[in-house]
Formats: sequence, structure tokens, C-alpha cells
Amino acid sequence: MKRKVTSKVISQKEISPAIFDLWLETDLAAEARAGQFIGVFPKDKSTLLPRPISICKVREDGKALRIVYRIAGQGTREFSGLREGDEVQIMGPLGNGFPAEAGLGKKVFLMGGGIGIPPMVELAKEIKKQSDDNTVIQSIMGYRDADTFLSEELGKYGEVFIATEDGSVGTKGNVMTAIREKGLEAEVIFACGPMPMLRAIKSYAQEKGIPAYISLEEHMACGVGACLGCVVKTREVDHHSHVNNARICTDGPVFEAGDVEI
Amino acid sequence: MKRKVTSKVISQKEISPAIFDLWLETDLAAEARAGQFIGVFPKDKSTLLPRPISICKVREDGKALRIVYRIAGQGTREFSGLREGDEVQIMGPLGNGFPAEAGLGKKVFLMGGGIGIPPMVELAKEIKKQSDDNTVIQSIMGYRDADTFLSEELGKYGEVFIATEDGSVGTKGNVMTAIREKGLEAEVIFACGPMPMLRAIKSYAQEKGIPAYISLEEHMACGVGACLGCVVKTREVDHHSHVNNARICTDGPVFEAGDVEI
Amino acid sequence: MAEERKLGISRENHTKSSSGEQKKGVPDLRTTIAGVEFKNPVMTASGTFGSGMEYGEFVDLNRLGAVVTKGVANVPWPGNPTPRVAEVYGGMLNAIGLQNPGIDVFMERDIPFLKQYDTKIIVNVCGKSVQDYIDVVERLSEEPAVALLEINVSCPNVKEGAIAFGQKAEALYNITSELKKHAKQPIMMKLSPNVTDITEMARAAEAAGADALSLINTITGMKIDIYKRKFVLANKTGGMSGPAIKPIAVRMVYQVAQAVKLPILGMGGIATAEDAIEFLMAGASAVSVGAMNFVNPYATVEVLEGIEAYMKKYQVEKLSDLIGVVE
Amino acid sequence: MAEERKLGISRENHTKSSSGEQKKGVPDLRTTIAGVEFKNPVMTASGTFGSGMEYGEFVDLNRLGAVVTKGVANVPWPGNPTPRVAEVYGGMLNAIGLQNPGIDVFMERDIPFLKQYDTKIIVNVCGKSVQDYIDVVERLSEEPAVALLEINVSCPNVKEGAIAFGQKAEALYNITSELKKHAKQPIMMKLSPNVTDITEMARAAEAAGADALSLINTITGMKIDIYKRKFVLANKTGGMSGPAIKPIAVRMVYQVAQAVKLPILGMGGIATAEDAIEFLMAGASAVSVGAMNFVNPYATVEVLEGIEAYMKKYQVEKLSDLIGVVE
Repeated sequence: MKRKVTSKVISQKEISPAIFDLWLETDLAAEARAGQFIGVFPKDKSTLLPRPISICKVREDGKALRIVYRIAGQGTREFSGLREGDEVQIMGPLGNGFPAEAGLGKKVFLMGGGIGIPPMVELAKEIKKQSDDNTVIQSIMGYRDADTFLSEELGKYGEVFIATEDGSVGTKGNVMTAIREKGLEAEVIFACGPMPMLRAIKSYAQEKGIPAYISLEEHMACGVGACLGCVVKTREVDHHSHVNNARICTDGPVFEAGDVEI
Repeated sequence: MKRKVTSKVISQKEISPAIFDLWLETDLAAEARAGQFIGVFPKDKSTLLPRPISICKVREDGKALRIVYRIAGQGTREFSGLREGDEVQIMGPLGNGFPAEAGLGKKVFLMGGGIGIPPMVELAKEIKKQSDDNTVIQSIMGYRDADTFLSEELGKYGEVFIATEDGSVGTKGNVMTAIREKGLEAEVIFACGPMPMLRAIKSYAQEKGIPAYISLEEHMACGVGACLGCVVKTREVDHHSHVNNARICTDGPVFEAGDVEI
Repeated sequence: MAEERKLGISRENHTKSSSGEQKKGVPDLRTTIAGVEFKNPVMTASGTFGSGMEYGEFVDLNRLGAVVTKGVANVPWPGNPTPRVAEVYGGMLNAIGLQNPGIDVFMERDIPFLKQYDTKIIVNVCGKSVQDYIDVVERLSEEPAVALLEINVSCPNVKEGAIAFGQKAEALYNITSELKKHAKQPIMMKLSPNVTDITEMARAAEAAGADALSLINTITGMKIDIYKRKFVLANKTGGMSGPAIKPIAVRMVYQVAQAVKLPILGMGGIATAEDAIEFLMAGASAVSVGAMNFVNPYATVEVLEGIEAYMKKYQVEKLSDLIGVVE
Repeated sequence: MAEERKLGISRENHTKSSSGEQKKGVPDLRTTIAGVEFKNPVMTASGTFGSGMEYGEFVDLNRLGAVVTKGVANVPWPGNPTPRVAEVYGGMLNAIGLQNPGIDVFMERDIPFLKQYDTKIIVNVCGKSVQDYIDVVERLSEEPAVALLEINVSCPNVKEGAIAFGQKAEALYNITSELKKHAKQPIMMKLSPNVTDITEMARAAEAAGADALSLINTITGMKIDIYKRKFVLANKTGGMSGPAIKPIAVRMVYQVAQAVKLPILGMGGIATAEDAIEFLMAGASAVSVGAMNFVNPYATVEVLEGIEAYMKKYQVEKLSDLIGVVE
């Protein structure tokens, strides 16, 4: 069940320029799954709304969460100053999360771009945990440059292919360039990243006739489905809104690519 | 010269319920005198204006200031959480201060009420420092109850008479009751406290034909004389405003009682 | 209706009328708007609380004086393109564009959901033409569980002119008197703050027979991304809400309370019980928590508990003793 | 004047006209309002900076594009009783009531003080009757050092009706055309945000011959002390300023920039260079820092340096390349 709680900072470090790795002690972890997110509340009262940040990892004991975020404004700048022992208000777990089970026994692409990469860590972990011999995880991650944060960690769950915009590491280009260059194949795709990347993945999946579960981003206010701020156009009339709009914060953030107009 | 600077907290303790004693390291101290105040800025961006707080003491080396304040709202509540080593933005020194020299060689009343008591400490110190044998300092301090903060310290500079609203210590009543009960006399008065007390002191001084320098309070915004928010009606047309209004933050906060309509 | 209207006329009398029943020592939080009695004055601002389903996970809806629903129209509305929301200093902008499932789904799903709870239902009604409003008002007449209708004539984010009803006194007068002919429940006109003189609007609504007023709706604002050189909202402008607008809202509630006799549902940046009490003292008979639900999903109940604590501490026997007492 | 007016007409052209002289790599910060060229677009909001004397202790007045003075009337005004100011969430309320020493003292003291600095002087003119304004405007005509007159027809805190000029298009038209007959300097009408349609006011001022517009003045607000059950301000209401009102101000500047051709001095809650650039992109030719001077006495210069840094970082050659570019 969603709750707003006070969590305690276990640790925080800057793992790449302006990208922070924050572990929070909270029992919300017990209910959290890959692809879900939490709302993190700034302390300063001039910035009121929760910052939606996807869950990067859930500690085995269900008592701690990890988020990896980039400084994008006043709120995240404030978070970057959090130190061990500090308290921070969070709300969650929010959203539907990735259907990890859809990856079992299959050749799976985990595709992440930039700050869309963190949720792939927990997803890789969940798929790996339940996987059988037929399950093959291949992570294709797109970065700006040589700061390939989390790529090593993803290596623990399967082969990792890196694409960088400046070509400093791996394939020069984006994740699509990488799968073509390496001639990679999959039966199901899980992806999170910038919209152009998700659009490319959607058309690629359609062309290959495979499912693609993509995690969407949008300006959010309430984060719990009440304000209708963060909607995405849907192919079919949505069960809740009764118009062609689904709420990214609650019906998503993960959608099967074919179900949404992006 | 007035400046806004970052000061470092040397120490803070709660010396009486909701009353805090804060020492700040700042070179503004070198220019500060009794009766002047500083503007203290909250960190939270929802509370923007500086909180005017009078100077309780200036360290001999001119490198530290002491303020004693009561929690009166969100800003002062935030200040009460400051710990050694924390930084806080302050502006000052502000205002004209007390004309300590007017007390030399005279029988002096220092009269303080509640949170108007703190500035009397530095004033007592300044008068005492320059005083000759003919200078007699008598402090008459009014409190709500037995929490007679700073009274002991004032004892170092002269005799202290206490009045408490509940009669738990000294004279039951206010500072005026105390001087009548004790039959005290003075040639000059310096006072800071609530308006009813200052009004009583003004009429007492007029009746005795002695000067009374009183420190006034008012809602302030800029604190430097620009916004004209904190004015007091004056007997004569004011030199600056050219109307019968003086700016408490710059022409005051200390006025000769006869010059202001209170 | 006539009887309800009469009761609704004085902000001071109607709570008294029933407060006798309350037991000693316990503050009487009941309040009345247009003859409808609410167990307490804490409600939700339309559009910030859906129909209660989402926040029911956080707060016990039975605690609320009323749930004011998201605006509902005669047919489903898709609303505006995204981005629809943006944060601003001390608040937010929204340009949802009144996305709603339409009155049919609302009657089948949202009303039955709310009927499960011991709280009053206030339905916010929106439309693009007077007939749209009439259609919704008439459908709602079938539903006795709906206590009050809040007529949204002040949404700044809908092109089709709904806002025009809220910014021209004559237009407000016309739609109000028209809806009074069709409404079974008392109607509460929601006023726009984007006007030169809010009292002129309030008087027009009162003259046209409105039973109550709610204010303020959001204030039109804009945010620009200086790095993209673009409007942050797809709609360019959005309605501003949050603590930043509270002083403007309190001022308007006071002005309206001075100008008309209608009971007022006050809102605009309420985050705490102190904020709510400010609105009550300015003349509101009840208050709505809006954007702050997003910041603190427990805000409604905390505001309610804070009001009760204030009344106990300062020995205020009944809520009506706080309404409009500022001097 | 005619020539100045013509130059003033397009927000895009006049800065270009002279930017050629600037040396390469250094952004050209110059801007022009009604034919008056300013070395940079950072000014002070009337009433927050006195005549510069007080803040001269904190900032080098020579750095400013202009000092916009506290409002001055034909005779000294005592202003309102205290409390005159109150803090609100993200801003403040003020009800100073335009206390000022009168035009005589102003001419003898304030103008000579400002003449010592290499900055333009914009005098804010207030009055209670059209004749009051005319008297001040005529006195100021004697002083060539005064570059521009800002006509305050929108102070919400003066009973005598000054605000009426700013809330009724016809009244604004009349006083504007009347003052144009007497003013030697170009006149900039300061618009009130407390209106239904700011563009209607802007058009009225333009039609009456105004040379420029400044906006927004403060928004009327109220604060209640719930423990004393009293208004915090002696005047009950006050003008709200500070970061909290910025989105409303940016929206109005944009709307006005779309509606008229007059150059705009934009203000309302500017605290940082990012804020200032938002106003420029919305269509302002220059910006004023107001209440934030109280929070950060160095704000004006920091905003200026921030704009220059932004222009360098994003290779913006001249300020006019930022004005009104939002899409």
C-alpha cells in the first residue's frame, strides 16, 4: 500500500558527475518492485512537490531502497546534499513496475538510456533470480560519454553492451546502433530512457513482432493518480479515464509500447 | 558599514523555555554597539525576510556577536536548530544603538521587559567600561515568571531589581511597580521592552524631567531604511522623511522618548 | 430549496441551530452551507482529490466534512496535451483541461464509491455551454446522495469559454439563474480570482439565486524554460495553486464575505490548520485543501485535527464562533 | 518625443540599432525603452530601493541600468499607519501608502544624489488626482537628468483612488493622454495586476499615447493573525510581492507583449538571473528587482552578472536576442 514515510539515509555517493547513488532505510522496500518509483520530498518549502525517482535496487531484507538520480533542479540538488543519518520524506511504492515474469525463459533485452538506466538494475536482478537456463539477459545501455555508471553492476546479471554518444566506450551512437552493430536478437524488451530512444524501440519491437515494455516519464504532481497531470495517449480508451489517456504515475510508468501513442 | 555576511555558529543553548542564546562568529561585531541589531536570514526559502534581533553582547575581540531571542515563528524556530559550526546569513550592524555616553557620570536606569532585556547586557557593559565613580547602573528587569534569564549576568554591572508578572521573583508586577516599590531614582533611562512598558517609562521620565532612551520594535522588511515599513510617528517633522515619521530600523530603533509619539 | 436557501443565508446562524446536541468540552466542528450540514469544515478542492479513490489509501474518507469531486461534464473530456503541470515557487501550475470520464461513468462508478463513506458528496460541474451544465445538473438531480453542486465557471485552462462565465458578471448571472431552474440540490458557484473586483462577481451570483460561493479557483500563471526557450506547459498558461497564493485567496474571501450573505467555501493554498482558520476568520464557513494533498496526502485530516486542537486550546465551543471574526 | 516614441515602438529594433559598437565576445547588455538607452536591463522596482541611498552601501549604483525611485507626489505624504509590512509564504505584503517627502525635497536631495552616478534615473510619480500627477510631471520636466517617468496608477494601498486609474481602462486612457500633454520625458504607465484583463489596460495606455509599460505592481493580499483574530496590516490589505507572484507576473508580461507594441519593464518576484531571463523571454525589454532587495541587498548586481554569464554561456550576442523569444 502506498504511504508517505520518513526514511533515513544509509549512504550517498556521487558515482558520476552530477549523478548520485542514494541508499534509504525504509520499510516501503518490502513492497517495491523493479520499475516502480518513489516520490522524494525536498525539505525546502519553496519546492513542494515530490520528485519521482525510479527504484534502482531493493535490499534483500526489504528494509532499504536504492535510487540513482541526476541533479536536474533545486530539489535534486538538495537531495545531493543528504548525508548518512539524515532523514528524508518519501512516498511509495508508486506505479506498476516491469512485468519481470514476461522475461522468464526468454532472450531479454534490457535497454537503458542515461538516467533511465538505474531501474534496469533491479529488473535484471528480479529476472535473474527467477530465471531458468533458457533465460538470457542482454543489457544494452546508452551513455553520453565514458561515465558508464552502473554498467559494471549490470554485468553481474548478463552480458552488457554499451553505446556512447561520443564513441568513447563501446558502440558510437545509441542503443539501437549497438544492437544492429552487434547483431543482437531478443524475444522481449524492457526499456527506460529518453523519448526518442523509446520511440525507436517501439518501432523496432513492432517490426520484429516482439513485446516491448517501456517506462515513461512526464511532469508529475500528485504521483498517485489523482491530479491527472501525467497522462500519455493510449491506443484504446483507458479503463479508468474513459478517454484515450492513461496515468503514467499509476497505470504506468511501464506500458507495453503498442498500447501508448508516443 | 552595513553588510550581509555568512557567520558561523560558535554555540547555542536554550537559557529559558523557548529563549535561545546564540553566539555567532562574524567581523560585523567590530562595528557593533549596544542597541543595534542584526537581520538574521532563515535558510528555508518560504520565509525570506531577515529577522531583526538585537545584539546582546559583542565579544571583546570584535570577532563575535551574541543574540538572545525567543521563538516567535517559523524563522526563529529554524534558528533554534542551529548547531556549532553551522553557517547563517546575517546583515548588520543595523540601527543607531543606545547613546551609552549619555549615562556617564549619572545614575542610570537600565529597564528591560521580556525579550527586550538582551540588549541591556551590552549596554551595561559599555557604560560600565567608560564609567567613573559617579556612574551608578541600576537594572530593573521585568519577566513573566521565575525564568529570569540574563539577570545574573546583568548583576556584574550593577544592582539588579526584578519584577515578575506572577510575583514568583522580586516585585510582583512590572518594572514601574519595582522602581516605585524600591523608591529608585535615576538621571537617565535606557529601556527596551513591550510598548505598554515603554509608554509608562515615557510618561515617568517626562514627569521626572529626565531623558529616556527607548528602543522600539515594529514589523520590518528591508531593515536598512529603504522600504519605509517600520516607521514611528515623530513629534517634529523628520529630517529624512520630511513628514512626522522616522524609520525605526535606521533612525532608530533607539529614540529619546519625547521625540516619538507612542 | 427555499428553506435551505434561507438557512444558507447567514454564515452565523445555521451551525448554532444544531450545535446544542454536541457534548460539553468537545468542540462542535459542524458547519452548514446552504442548509446542508457538514460534520466538519474540511473538504477537498475539486481536481486535487479525484473522487477520493486515490487518497482513500492515505486518509479515512469518513473523516472529511465532504469530498468535492473532480469536475464532471456531460460527456468525457480528454483534457489538454502534456506537460500539464509545473512546479513554481511555493506552489504549482496546472493545465489539466478538465479531463473527465463524463457524467455516465461518474454516476455509475464515482457516486457509488463515495456513497460507501460517511461524508458528504459535493460534485463539481463543468461544461462548455450552458446546455452542457444543464445536462449534468439534471442527471445529478436524480441522485439524492449528492448534497451540493459546485459549478465550475472559472477553470482558466479550457479554451471553450467556461472561464468567460466566471469573468463577466452578466454571464455569471445568466448561467447561475439558468442552473437554478434545473438544479434539485443547492448550487455553489466557484469564483475565479482572475477578475478586477471579486465582489462584483459574488453579487451577481447572489442576485441570480446562487446558494453558496466557493473561492478561489486558480490564478492564471506561466512558467518559461529559459534553456529550451519554451513554455513549460503545453497550454502555455496554467492555474496557479499552493501556499504562494494564500494571501490573495484570504483577501478575496474576506471581500466576498463583506459583500454578500452567501456562505463561502474558502480555499487557496491551505496547508495547515492555521491556514484554514485564517479562511474561517475571513468569513468562510468551510475550507478545501487542494494542491497540498499532493505534498502531504494526510493534509486534510491533519488540518481537521489542528482546527479541533485550536478550538480546544482557545475554548472555542463551536466552529461558527470562528467564522468571520477577524477585526 | 515623436522620435523617441517611434524608437520605443518595437521591442526588437532599438537595441540592435546601437549594438554594433560593442566589442566581440562581450555580450551587449544594452536595452532601450521608449528611445532611452540603458547600459543594461537591470533596474529597481519603485518603493523597494528608495532613491538608492540606502542600497548604495551594498551595491555600486553605477552598475545598474537604472534606478527607479520610490513614488513621489506633489506634496509630502505621511503614508499609512503601522504595521505596514508582513511576511507571507515566498514573499511579503506591504501597505506603506506611498509615504514620500514630496517633489520639492525630491528635486533638491534625491535627484542630485542620483546624478552622481552613471545610471539612468526613472522617477515613479504618484498622486491622488490627475492634477497631482500633472504637478509632479511638470516639475520633473525641468530636470533633463530624469530619463523616464513611471506613472504609478496602480498602488493598491492608497484609498484616494490612485488605483482606480489603474483598474478602469477609460480612466487609464484619460490620465495617460492628459499626462502626455505635460510630460517632457517619455511616460511609462505602471499597470496593476488586479484586473480581469491586463491586455485591455495595456491597449488603453497604448491608445492614449503611453511610451512604455511597467508591470506588474503588487497583487492585493491579506494576512490574518489567528491568535489575535486581527488583520496583520493596519490597512487590512496590502500589496503582495516576492517570488510567490512571479508566475502571475510572467504571464501578464507575456500577454501584454502579445497585445501591444510598447516596450515593457517587467517585474514581479525576480530573485535570480534565471527569473529575469524568464521576463525577458516573455517580452520585457528590461527588468526590475523589487522585494528581493530586502532578502539579498546584492540581488540587482547578481542578477546582472547572471544574465551576462547566461549570454556568454549560450552565445547570445545581444540582449535583444532574448526579448520575447519564448515559443
